[in-house]
Amino acid sequence: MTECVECGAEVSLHDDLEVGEIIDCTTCGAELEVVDTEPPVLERAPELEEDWGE
Amino acid sequence: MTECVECGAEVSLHDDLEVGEIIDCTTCGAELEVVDTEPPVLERAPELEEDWGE
Amino acid sequence: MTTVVKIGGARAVDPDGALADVASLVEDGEDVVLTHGGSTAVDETLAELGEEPTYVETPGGVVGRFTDERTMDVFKMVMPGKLNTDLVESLHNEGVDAVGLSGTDGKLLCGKRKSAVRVKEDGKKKIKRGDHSGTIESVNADLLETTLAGGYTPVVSVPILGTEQSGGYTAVNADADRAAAAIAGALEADLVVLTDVTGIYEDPDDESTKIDSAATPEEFAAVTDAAEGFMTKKVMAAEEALEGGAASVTVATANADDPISSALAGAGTTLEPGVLEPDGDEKTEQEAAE
Amino acid sequence: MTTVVKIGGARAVDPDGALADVASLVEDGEDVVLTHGGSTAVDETLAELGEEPTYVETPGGVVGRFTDERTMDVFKMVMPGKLNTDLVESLHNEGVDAVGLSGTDGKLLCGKRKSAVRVKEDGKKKIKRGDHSGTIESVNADLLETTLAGGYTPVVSVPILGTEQSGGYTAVNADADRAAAAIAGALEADLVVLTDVTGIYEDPDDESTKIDSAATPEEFAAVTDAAEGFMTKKVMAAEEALEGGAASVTVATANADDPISSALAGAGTTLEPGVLEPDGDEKTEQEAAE
Repeated sequence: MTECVECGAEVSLHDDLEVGEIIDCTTCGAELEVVDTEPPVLERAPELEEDWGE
Repeated sequence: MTECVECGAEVSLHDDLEVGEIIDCTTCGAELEVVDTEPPVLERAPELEEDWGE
Repeated sequence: MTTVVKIGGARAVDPDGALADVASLVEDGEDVVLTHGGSTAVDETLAELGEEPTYVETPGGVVGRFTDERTMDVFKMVMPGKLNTDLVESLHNEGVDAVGLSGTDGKLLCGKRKSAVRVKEDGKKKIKRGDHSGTIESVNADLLETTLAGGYTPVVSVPILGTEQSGGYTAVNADADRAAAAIAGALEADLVVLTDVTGIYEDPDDESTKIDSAATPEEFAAVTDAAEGFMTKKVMAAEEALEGGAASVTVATANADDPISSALAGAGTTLEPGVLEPDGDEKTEQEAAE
Repeated sequence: MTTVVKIGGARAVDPDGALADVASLVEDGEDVVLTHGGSTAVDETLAELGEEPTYVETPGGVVGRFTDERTMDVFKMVMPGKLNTDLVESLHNEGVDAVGLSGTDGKLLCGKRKSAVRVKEDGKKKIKRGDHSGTIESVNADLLETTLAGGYTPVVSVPILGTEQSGGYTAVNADADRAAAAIAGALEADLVVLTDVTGIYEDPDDESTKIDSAATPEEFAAVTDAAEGFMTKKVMAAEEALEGGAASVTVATANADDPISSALAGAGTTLEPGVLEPDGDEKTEQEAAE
């Protein structure tokens, strides 16, 4: 368990959490990025425009 | 055996002749390049300036 | 008038016909700028190095290359290195005084670096960091014009100069079609995109359904509907070119005698600036006129 | 006055100090042209590709690289590709608007290709064909001057554009020190050759025997006697630069705070045009004056 950085609600975390994973806050719907796993640290996931090169 | 392309004299050739090898004509001293081995074909070896890159 | 030509790229496109055509165009006093792709060659070199290219899938289902640092190194070796130098050499052998440039040179092509991308990996939504790609936001037209004025023919390769949030610069990967589009817009040039099909077909599998041209938003809708797979990207790039100020965009085959001159004379599919939706004020004028 | 700077190359030479120095020189209004080598990087990339560099020995005992077609491809990938693009990127991060060019671009560096070389192999004298190297015979000073006038800083890499006997062109390998020398001559510039020693030492193992400068043929004789191994090539290149019209040549260390400015201010070993043997008519004037 950890708290949503946007609305503070509880966010449940599954066991095989990975850095870079995006977790949705089921309360406010914000997308949170796992920036660390021991202990789990979540941050607001950045908006990313898709952009492909060659 | 083959003939020197410069002076026509006989030039003796050893068995393990290789393409690219330089043979000296013992009569006129010309440097001859082996351009083929079956049959052996000799040509005047070009003058080459040394030039090294990176 | 200047002509920007996009050759090569992922598809095996034989440049020989195109290079001889560039020579005759330049001889007739035409200003020509060449651009080239090369993602297939990047994959081949990665394989020769015993490495695998990394491709990722976005949540929206688009598959694209993830350009990590190592891939970026190979990218610099293949595109501005081997392919660009070979193209410059071949052009000299056609009597064209070519000058090879990459987007990093003189900030020819600049834009924000995208170092993170959203991907779907083993069913999970993720953010993958360390990507080296970017969108082209500016073109140094002055550098191209100075080079052309000197009697040279620029041959432009990606990468572009990516701007970091921290303010620094990093060479990053960018789409070669969109690079050609950005250049054509900046020079207000005719853009010819050479590929291995003769144009955009209404039915992608039936060459006889080739669309000759589009000059209105309605005609352009038929083009965008028809474009599939790799052609979608080219149509998107064409639109960006026209929005940027290009005089026209033609998609045509490279495998013809004078592929560029023929494209300029109507072969292939030509898109005119008229395809663009008139923005606000133009719209009201147009509606008033109807 | 223009300064031509040769950095990098076979020896691990840390460019960071040099690049910051280039930035301050350019900011003070100095015209700077950078050139770089990279044969170590070529060998490293060949190894990564699981391939061996080919070195041959000439009848005279000189050992040099044999640049076959494959090596030439790797050469294009490493020098105008990776190293040049990285250097341009680093210079932008120092606020210098760098433009990368290779000798093939706009025929910047041209010369006869040498496709055959005499070698000694397992005791036999042989002619080995398929070499891609050449001597620099012309420099397109106009292209460099136009680029400098545009406010850019050229960063020049070999290969050069080799002319074939058949009249065609092929990109070929050439010595980076001699490329720098040819450019410095053509621009009548000061040439600074940065390396990993502080200058030319009378006793190569004793830094305290560094020769500060040479301005007469006699003083130059001491320099040529002292130069050994890789320094011999640099002294030969220095002589070529001065013969071509360079204003001065300084060999100095790259591993200093402002390595270029220090070299221009007298650090390292500086060679003046006076070291050249006066040719025919000048000689008689000089003898008459004595």
